[in-house]
Amino acid sequence: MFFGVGAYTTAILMKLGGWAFILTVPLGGLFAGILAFFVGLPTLRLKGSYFAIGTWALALALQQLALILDITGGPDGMRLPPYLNPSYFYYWMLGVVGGTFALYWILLEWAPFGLKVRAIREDQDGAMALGINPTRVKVQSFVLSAVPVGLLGSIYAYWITFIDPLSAFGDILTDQAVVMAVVGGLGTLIGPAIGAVIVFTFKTLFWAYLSDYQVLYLIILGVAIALTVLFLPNGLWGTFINYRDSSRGMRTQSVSRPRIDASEHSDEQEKGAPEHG
Amino acid sequence: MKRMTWITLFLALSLVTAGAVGAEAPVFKIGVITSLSGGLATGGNVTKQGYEMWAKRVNDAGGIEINGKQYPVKLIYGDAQSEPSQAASAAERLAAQEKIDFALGPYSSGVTLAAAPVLEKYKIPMVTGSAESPLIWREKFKFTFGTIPPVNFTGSSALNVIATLDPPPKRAVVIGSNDAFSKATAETFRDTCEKLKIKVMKYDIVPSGQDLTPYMSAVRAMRPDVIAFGGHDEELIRLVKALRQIHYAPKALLMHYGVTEPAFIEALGKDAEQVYGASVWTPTLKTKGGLIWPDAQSYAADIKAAFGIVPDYTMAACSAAGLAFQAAVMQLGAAPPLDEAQKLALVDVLEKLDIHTFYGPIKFSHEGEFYHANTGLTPLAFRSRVARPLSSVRPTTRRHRRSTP
Amino acid sequence: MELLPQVILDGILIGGIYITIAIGFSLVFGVMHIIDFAVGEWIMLGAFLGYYLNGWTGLDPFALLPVVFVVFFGIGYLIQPAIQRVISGHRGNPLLMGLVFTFGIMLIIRGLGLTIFGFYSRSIPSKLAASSWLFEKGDFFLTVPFVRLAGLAFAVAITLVLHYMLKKTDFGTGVRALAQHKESAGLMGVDSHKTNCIIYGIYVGISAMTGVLVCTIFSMTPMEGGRYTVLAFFVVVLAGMGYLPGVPWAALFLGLIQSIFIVYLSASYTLLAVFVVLYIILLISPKGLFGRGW
Amino acid sequence: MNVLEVDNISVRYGDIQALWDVGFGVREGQLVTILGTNGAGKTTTLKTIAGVLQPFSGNVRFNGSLISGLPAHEVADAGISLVPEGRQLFPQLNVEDNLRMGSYLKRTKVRRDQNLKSVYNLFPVLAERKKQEAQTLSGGEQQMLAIGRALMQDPKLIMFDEPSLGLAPILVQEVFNIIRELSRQGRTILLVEQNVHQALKISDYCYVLENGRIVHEGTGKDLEQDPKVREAYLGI
Repeated sequence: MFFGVGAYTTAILMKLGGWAFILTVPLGGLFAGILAFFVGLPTLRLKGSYFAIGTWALALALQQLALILDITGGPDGMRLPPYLNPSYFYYWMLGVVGGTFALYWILLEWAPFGLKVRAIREDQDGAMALGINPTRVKVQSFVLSAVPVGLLGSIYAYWITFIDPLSAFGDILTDQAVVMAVVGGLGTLIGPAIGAVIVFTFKTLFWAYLSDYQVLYLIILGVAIALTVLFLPNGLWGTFINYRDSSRGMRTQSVSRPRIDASEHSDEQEKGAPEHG
Repeated sequence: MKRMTWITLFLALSLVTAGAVGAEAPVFKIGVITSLSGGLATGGNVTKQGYEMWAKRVNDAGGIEINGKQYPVKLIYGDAQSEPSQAASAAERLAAQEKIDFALGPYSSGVTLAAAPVLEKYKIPMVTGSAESPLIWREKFKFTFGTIPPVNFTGSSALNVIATLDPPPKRAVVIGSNDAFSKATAETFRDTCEKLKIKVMKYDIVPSGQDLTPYMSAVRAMRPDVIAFGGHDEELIRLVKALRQIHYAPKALLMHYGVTEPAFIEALGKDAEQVYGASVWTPTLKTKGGLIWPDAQSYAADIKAAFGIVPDYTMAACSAAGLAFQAAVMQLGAAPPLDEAQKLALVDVLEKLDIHTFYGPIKFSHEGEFYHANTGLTPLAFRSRVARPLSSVRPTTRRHRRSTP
Repeated sequence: MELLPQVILDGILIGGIYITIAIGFSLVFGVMHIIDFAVGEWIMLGAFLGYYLNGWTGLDPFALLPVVFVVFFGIGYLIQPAIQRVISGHRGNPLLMGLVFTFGIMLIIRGLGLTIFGFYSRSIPSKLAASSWLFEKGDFFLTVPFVRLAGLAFAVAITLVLHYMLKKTDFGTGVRALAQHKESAGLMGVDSHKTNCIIYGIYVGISAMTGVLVCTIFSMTPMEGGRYTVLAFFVVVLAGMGYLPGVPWAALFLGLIQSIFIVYLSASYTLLAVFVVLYIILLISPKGLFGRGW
Repeated sequence: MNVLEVDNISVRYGDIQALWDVGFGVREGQLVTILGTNGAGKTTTLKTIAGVLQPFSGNVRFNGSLISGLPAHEVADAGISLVPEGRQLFPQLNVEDNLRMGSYLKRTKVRRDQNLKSVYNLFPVLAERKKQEAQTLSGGEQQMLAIGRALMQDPKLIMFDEPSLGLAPILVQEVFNIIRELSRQGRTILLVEQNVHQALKISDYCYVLENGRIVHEGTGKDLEQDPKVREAYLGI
């Protein structure tokens, strides 16, 4: 959802406003943040699956809006003047990703904000008793997770040079996020990364050598997901950690997997950036 | 956060994998970028079968003959997954890693619009056997060609036939599904109706996948003579069924795409009978071809033997796209792998190409709104199931064609 | 002409289809707390079984419903233990685990469907599909398509059968008990394993019958399951997750919104309206229209 | 002859062991009580007998046949019923459906109407609230419903898990009266309680559980006079 907002911000400003790309990127992030704020206030009252479905409905509504409006080009989408220099975008993305990592790291590990987030995740009532306003912190995290996604959306729009409602507000990457999360283990930082490597490698190899059996891809992916969930409920990384810990003689304990909180949901709801190019 | 990890990894991995290309016996490496999965997989696989058929026949004959030597073709697929971003990624991979000589194009305009600039960048010519949306040709990509004329070139032909019915239809309702191709079709229908002095009582673009029965109930109350619908095959089937269920038959039901498709006729059985549509090719068409297939009938027989289905015009256009490449590269006389100068020269040859195939003439337009689309063809109007041309070119279409050299 | 009666009727008929799409899904969530991502794929598989059975036997699709139900009841019954394994035991977040697992199942079924059935759209012919009642009196007119009416009748029948089963039979009381307190139900002698298998079988069976229905009224491709999954989701969320009595009303409500919007307001905005309405209802009453979900 | 024979069972929750070689027996027609503080393992013991939990070592026999390892619904079929701690009714089923759930098993279904009548006789208040959802009942009424539900199962052994927990003193007395009455009718009862005074008064034999192990046993009277028990549990 925020990805699409960023993408359309850049596309509309560049195409109709004649703005320079560099100027549109921060605005993409800004609008994503503003939207997250106004959306977050009401939706964060919803719990669990309702929150997921609420944001999902909203993303679909935005997609419909982009299909109908004239300013977005409707179903025809928008084409930007091509600037085909992958390394340019490479650095942009690296910058945003790196900056985000750094920011999150500082906020979550060093600033009091991280403590608040963890307090709410562990025990919302307890956190409230300590004077933490959970809604406020949730909205803050929601906005915080939306801004980088909006920035990436902006970059994506200019990189691919073509966006339409399907690609900007579609949900194909939701699936992949789930896959990564599960193969790699939820609630850990490294788990999803490992999942990403495996899925990416598998995809690349599959399309390179087995492209005649495209349908097989769905089946293999499905079987892989099903088997992982059945036999490695903690994901590959989580299982590894458990194994390591228990072999060190520590008490086996499942990797702490927090309930899906607001920021994680938002992350899974929107369209992510392209995964290979 | 996950997305960030994903991207960082992609960046790292793409650097690692970029180096791995091996040397093989000289073949024409042809990238096929099309949607093998996702929402457009049905159409995507039609294109795939069309390209495959061509490649198979070429390789059965030993390959494409260049200066007395034969070079086989190798198709390398890139799945666009019905997503523009995936199409761009696939194009990037095929161009940068697989070092393809040539590309055969996607199904659907969104995907084409995303893949084309990438191929421009790598200077790889592409002929697509699908993508009927006018949007593509308005962008004037130098390296992109198409064997099917855009829908604004072909779409009016069936309406022209309907206009000659007795008594002539006076009122029409035009509906389009909300995707690029269907919307363009509906726009063409609307404009042509106005030109033909058929009153458009209602014009709507509806979200795809809607149940149109309530809408049709309302339309029924207006009693139009013609219902014209721009949409993809499933939507057409649903619309026909909806009309059947509410027991309403307008004088003419007009659709652009799918009417000649075997799946459409099979799925609907008798219901499909009074549907009009336009097409550029059917297996019964009288054509004469030089390369591989002498006529439409032998092509249809080949497809039937290979896949057990009757080919539609998209499939034929895709095989014809292969033929266009084959003819051009033979004219050029360049053996694989093609270098950049040869690829540029190939574009020049394609621009001047004027050949006759089982599919009909292939001649790409040089300028105007049909830039690099095949305007050598004459659109035909069809009534479905009968699956034979009601009439060939109508006068207006001819004028239309002449106005765009 | 006066359109309103027709619009309302069409809305109700659409709603009828939505009932069958969502009711099994809601049942399974209510009893086992599984959000089954594969619901659309069961519908798709049912449609294709119906299509082929119709081709072989020439029987009307409505006559084939019991056969389809029995076949898919069996499939659901056999698959359930795997799902149970995923959502129980020492796993954090069983809801998400179940969701992801069924997502995998969905991919497998879709892949197999594409391999076996191909990419083309199929539709089951039925004599009912070509006839309708037509009332016309001055400005007033009403068309009642038989096949859709049959669909609505089927939806009502399914709803009543489920209602009877849950409220009037010992097995149904056991199912409700199991949904409300698993451990106590076991103490009362409810075999939760077997009961879950039966309920899941019933759900898969209903979904497959729904597939036959939509393939008769509309058409079906192996790619299309996802559309029905979305619909099932929306109806069930409107009704309140797992609150079965809410499903028929939520389905009719959704059908009416769609029908009214497409005719009176703007056809382009129909889907937008559906999403926005869903969103607003969630905000006003986070537990569905009746506030009874969880 | 012991109807219920618990033979050195040990039970774990994940890595935490809750019971260590707990063994005891209950004779036909006896009222046996297990006493213990919070977390001593009383509920775990009952749940293990009922088949909700499985011991990792040791056996449970009922009427001579092995029942440990059976799932809860089969243990229920064998004739053991548990009135669980905190009632654990089906909150959205009405009173009558809750009672009908007691005769879910084929074995008891035949006597459903008869049993319903006798439960309503025993607890007239339940008859008045037949159609009310269980969650709308008061604490005392809920406890009666839980007991009624167990009686509907035609049990050969009834187990009560802290039936007095969370009830007003006057209701506590009433619950114990009911249990005593059931015992007088000749039913075999296994009671788990923290309310030591009341429990000792009505039981034929008692076990004291501490940290998952049985540390004392004896008749109610014996234990009442045991100085250690008096100090630890009676606060004297």
